[in-house]
Amino acid sequence: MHTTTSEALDLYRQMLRIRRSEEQIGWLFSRGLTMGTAHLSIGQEACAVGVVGAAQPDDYVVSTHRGHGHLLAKGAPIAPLLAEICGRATGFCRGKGGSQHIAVRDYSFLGTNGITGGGMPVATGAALSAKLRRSGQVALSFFGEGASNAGTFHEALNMAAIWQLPIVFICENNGYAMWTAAARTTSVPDISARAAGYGIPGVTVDGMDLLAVRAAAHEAIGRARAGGGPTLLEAKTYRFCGHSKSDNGSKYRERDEVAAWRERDPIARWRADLLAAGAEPEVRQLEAAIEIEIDEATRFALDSPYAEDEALLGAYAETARPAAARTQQSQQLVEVR
Amino acid sequence: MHTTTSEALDLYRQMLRIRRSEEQIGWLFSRGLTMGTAHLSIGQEACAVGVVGAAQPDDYVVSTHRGHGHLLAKGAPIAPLLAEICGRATGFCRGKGGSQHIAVRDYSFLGTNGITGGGMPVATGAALSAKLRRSGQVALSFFGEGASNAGTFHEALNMAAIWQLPIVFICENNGYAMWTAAARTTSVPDISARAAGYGIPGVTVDGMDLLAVRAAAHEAIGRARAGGGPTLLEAKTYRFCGHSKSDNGSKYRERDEVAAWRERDPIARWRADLLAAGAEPEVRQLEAAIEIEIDEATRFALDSPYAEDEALLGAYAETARPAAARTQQSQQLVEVR
Amino acid sequence: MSRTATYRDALYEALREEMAGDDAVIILGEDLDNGGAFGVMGDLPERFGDDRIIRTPISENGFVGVAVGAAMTGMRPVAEIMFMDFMTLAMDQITNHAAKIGYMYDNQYSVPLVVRTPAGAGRGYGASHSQSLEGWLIQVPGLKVVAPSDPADAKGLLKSAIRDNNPVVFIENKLLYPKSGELDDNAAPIPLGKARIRRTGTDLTLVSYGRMLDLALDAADILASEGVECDVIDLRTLKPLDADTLLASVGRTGRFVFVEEGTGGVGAEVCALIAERSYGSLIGRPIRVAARDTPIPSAGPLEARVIPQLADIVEGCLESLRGV
Amino acid sequence: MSRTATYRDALYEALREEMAGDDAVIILGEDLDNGGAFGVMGDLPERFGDDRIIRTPISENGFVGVAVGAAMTGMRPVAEIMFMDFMTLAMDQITNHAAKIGYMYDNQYSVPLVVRTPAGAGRGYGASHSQSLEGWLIQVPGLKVVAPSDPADAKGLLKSAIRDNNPVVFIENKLLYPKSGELDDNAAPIPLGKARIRRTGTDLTLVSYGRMLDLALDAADILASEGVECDVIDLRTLKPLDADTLLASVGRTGRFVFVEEGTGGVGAEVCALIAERSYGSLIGRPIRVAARDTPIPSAGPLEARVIPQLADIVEGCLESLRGV
Ligand SMILES: Cc1ncc(C[n+]2csc(CCOP(=O)(O)OP(=O)(O)O)c2C)c(N)n1
Ligand SMILES: Cc1ncc(C[n+]2csc(CCOP(=O)(O)OP(=O)(O)O)c2C)c(N)n1
Ligand SMILES: [Mg+2]
Ligand SMILES: [Mg+2]
Repeated sequence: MHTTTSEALDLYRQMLRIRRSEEQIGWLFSRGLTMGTAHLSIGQEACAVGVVGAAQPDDYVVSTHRGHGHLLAKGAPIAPLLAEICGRATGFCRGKGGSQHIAVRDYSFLGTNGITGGGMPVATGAALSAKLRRSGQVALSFFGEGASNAGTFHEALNMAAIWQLPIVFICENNGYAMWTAAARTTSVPDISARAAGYGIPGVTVDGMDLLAVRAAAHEAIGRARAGGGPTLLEAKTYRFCGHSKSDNGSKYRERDEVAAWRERDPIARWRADLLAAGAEPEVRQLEAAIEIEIDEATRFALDSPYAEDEALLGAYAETARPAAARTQQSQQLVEVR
Repeated sequence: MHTTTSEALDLYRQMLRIRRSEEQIGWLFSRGLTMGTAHLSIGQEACAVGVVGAAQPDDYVVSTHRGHGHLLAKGAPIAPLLAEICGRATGFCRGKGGSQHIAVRDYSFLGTNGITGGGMPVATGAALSAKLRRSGQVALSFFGEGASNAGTFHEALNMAAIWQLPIVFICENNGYAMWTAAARTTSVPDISARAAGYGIPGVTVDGMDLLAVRAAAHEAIGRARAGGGPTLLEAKTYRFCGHSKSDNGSKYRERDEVAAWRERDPIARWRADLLAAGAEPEVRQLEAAIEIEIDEATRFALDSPYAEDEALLGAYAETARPAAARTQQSQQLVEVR
Repeated sequence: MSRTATYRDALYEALREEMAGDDAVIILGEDLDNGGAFGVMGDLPERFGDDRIIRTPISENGFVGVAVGAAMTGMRPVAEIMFMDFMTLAMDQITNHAAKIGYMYDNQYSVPLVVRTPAGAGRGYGASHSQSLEGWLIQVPGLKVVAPSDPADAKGLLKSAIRDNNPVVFIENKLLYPKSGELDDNAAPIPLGKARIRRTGTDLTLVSYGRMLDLALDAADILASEGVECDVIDLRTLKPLDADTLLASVGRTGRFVFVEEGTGGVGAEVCALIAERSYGSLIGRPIRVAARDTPIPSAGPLEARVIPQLADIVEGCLESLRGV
Repeated sequence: MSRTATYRDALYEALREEMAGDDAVIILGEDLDNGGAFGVMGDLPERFGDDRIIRTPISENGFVGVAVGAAMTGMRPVAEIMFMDFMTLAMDQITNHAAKIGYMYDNQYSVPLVVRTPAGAGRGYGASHSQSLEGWLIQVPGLKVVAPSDPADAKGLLKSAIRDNNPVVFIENKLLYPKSGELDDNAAPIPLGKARIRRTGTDLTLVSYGRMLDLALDAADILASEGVECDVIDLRTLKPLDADTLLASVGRTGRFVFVEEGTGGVGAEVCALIAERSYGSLIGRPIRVAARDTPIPSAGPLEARVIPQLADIVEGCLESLRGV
């Protein structure tokens, strides 16, 4: 797929925005300003931007514990994300969710998810709903290679296949689940090989290559929207950082391995290409803009209060579905019987 | 694989013994003499006899809700089976288990199982145990094609594959899960295709052909015992009866379909071959013997009392593991620290 | 007009009417044809077609999760788990997803999901097909739990459960399906969270729900012949509890007996509620009549000694009357 | 000889000693290297090797089922579920397999399995990583449930759990791992099913377990300065309950307060037990101090208003003393 310079700049902006936001989350964590832990996707940005960039704004995204990038790729603002991770009332979920439990309805973002593999059935349900409502939406279900060993993966892919749902299952295979190498717990080197068990297309792409990811996602999403059913899309990628903030990722990965992958940093390479294309001024300009957005977002988050007790209410959704809309029809039905 | 006449007679005896026992269970049910429901494997006998016949007596069998045949193929007596299904104190589990919860330790039979798919992880654990204990045992995990859509299937096969366990997963694909045709809920026509998702061999055989099943099982069991890891063995078969005693199997299956499969009845065909081979006297003799065993088993079951209250005790296993065996070792350990 | 119908048919009618009334209502479950496992589906598959009656694979956690995702995005799914025992497989999607999504995502999404499931013993199905696990569910914040005891409640409560915007686990009882009772075609849906006083008396408050409710009523009859008058309360909704009705009754009678088919978890919560909030009005020790703390055996005679029987309930009431 | 060690180290020692003492003891779980998720594994992987420290995929129901099969066939597995919240995925293997196999197969097989899991909130992990679900487990016939509150108990109870022939769910608390306390190298394993009286008083019986036990002791100190003397009981084993110790204490004090981190299920059972069996000796209403009935929020200030704090316990005790 070809890209114009302005498009290339925007893609760079999206990836960098994720990278810098997560670096900032790391900084906030190190200062003890965040709640709980946080799982960063530093190094994996091309997956989020490549896939989401090939989708429509109202396509659903169901994310994982490592989901900040997926949300930002959807176009969500950084400030309420940082605020949420810092537990503030101005966060996307008023601080009730935290990093692993963030949904943003305005962006059809059905949530980061603390249960590994838990999102795949939910995404399948969103796809079923889209199909039944003929809304034309596609569901994008992100997960890691570790999650591909969970029963939910199997159950979700089988259902999506038999119902030919508009969904793309995106496996971000970063080679590790926490500190366990994939080969140790995963019986196939390529997760895409599992597509054969469901009679659906399985594709593996270089997750460090933005355009390759985007092209594969474009095809899978197009097929899904056209009624062609699900695709299992695997992106081989790597997290430069540790699993979570309590891990720096060095104990179980060889220096050289990390270094070799860093060589392939999608952001650095993309930036170099832009500079080579003579876009340095625009690059510097957007980089400066991102720094400003991050500074403002940080100040916004840290200046925000924590939610009041009132936020604790609402374990139950208050209103029941209005009977009005339906009475007449069911009235008729009751009569005919 | 070739068989001598005496071996052929024995195989016939085993299949017929299962068939007649289950017909008797059906009769007992129709008389209201059984507890709960019962799932018969009439038509599928070649799977049980073919697979178990290729195994060693101490190889583990983990069965399903449709497991009477697997147990009898292990060589278990009919009387305590009927007694168990009739809820009597002389049953294999004193009437506490019932048809779907029968284990028989003397035959390394780890149990019929009321949870569809529930047995696969358990069988995988038995295989892990056999490997760790270097016992040379193989675990045989039976399940239906419907169970192959359960998360447990995926999790169990993946673990068996990464640990290269001595286990054979036997899918008795009878085309239906209760009254739902496999195509409706299962994304692949051949369950064996799912082996690709775990990097293990997947084989499909004609489940109505005793020798074909036995040959495939022989190879898979041999590989497992030799350290070659798991195999997914699919036997295409059919139940001539309904799913359970509350279903006669006619509402959702075409007459012709049932008739066509009945044409391929493994027992009738095997009997015809024996007669053609001039073994009619032996055939009649063993048939008579089976009738006697069934009559006696029935009388035994119905003459047996129900268990006394005392049977209700034992929700907890009484004894803890004797410390003796271990004290010295751990004593040393405590000292060295 | 009023007519008699079975518990099974009442459930069928509630599903049919709610599906007819709202295209967002869909049903997901295993083996929904031929009436489904217990005959509740009737002709719904023919009536509403494959887009709304969705046959699932044997994937309990998976299809409940599918129902959660559909509920978040505009549908009102009714998922059926064939036996409550299999709900053990779906507890992650029920507890960590359905029940939490509204609150933890700050109510940006609601999960208008009903999970129907048959519970209870009495048919000799054995340990894996006879449990009553509602004691777990009432401990899950965000869930509602309903368990009707007769056809009218079955229909009225299921309609309300489907219209509710919260995840509701709707517990049916295998032995109640053939039970018949009065149905009023013009009856309004029955609000969740309201218990029902089935009989009034001044001596003792006898509380139950589901199948055990009829046994409680029988026990009350027997006790009446002994001159003991019971308030008999049908909880109907196990979560949230109708504390007012319970406390008011115990306030009048001073004696409390709870009957359930499970191993005692629901009774424990109600008993604790009453002990905490109406302690002063108790004049005798509260009594729980529940299943023995063992798996449920298959053999009828054994099963009958594990699951509460009428005699156990009468004995429990007499015990309560003997006082401290 | 006696020395100080952390709760984490005490657990590590129990595992190391039991593994050294019996080759049948193996450990299964996710990410057991680098100390495991909470540092309990230490050098066990290097010490005992891959045959006995088995790294599992992210397959909670699957690997618990594997542990069940191994336990039936001669091994004594210790399975680790990284956060108790994920036990929701394994409830089928725990409830329908591990807990029932002994009884329903008429004790031909036993299931000497321990499932270890960290529970509890207080770290801002949010709704899916902070739950205390033991209220479910005590309702499962055939299971034993243990929850130690300090290093000595952690070691002694884990050793007994591993030697027990029944499935035992062993509940650790995330915030207790760094807690240190006295360990006696010659201490015998601590029998399951025995509560421990941590402080004696005549005015009130304060019962808790796990992390809340320390808060209960702090509350007792505060109350003592007010002239109120509490019996403080650490349940240690949640199933089977040590009814004798509980009833004896309430028999002496007449007042009962239960503190737990979960939403109240364990307290409900204990409260019901006491109301049923020691009703006569109660002189004030029993009180449960438990979590709010909502999912657990991530933000610290919110989390602290959902999970019981010291002040809530003191208040609960004062409430109990105010009497009826
Ligand atoms: C059901 C469940 N089991 C275990 C965990 C703990 N856990 C959190 S992330 C993770 C690893 C996930 O690996 P993968 O799916 O490859 O995603 P990655 O972290 O590599 O992005 C684990 C085991 C969890 N959150 N949920
Ligand atoms: C977890 C679970 N879900 C559903 C059921 C109900 N059920 C019993 S047997 C069965 C069909 C199983 O089909 P299959 O695996 O093909 O085995 P078959 O009955 O054809 O031998 C179902 C759905 C169950 N027992 N357990
Ligand atoms: Mg990974
Ligand atoms: Mg089948």
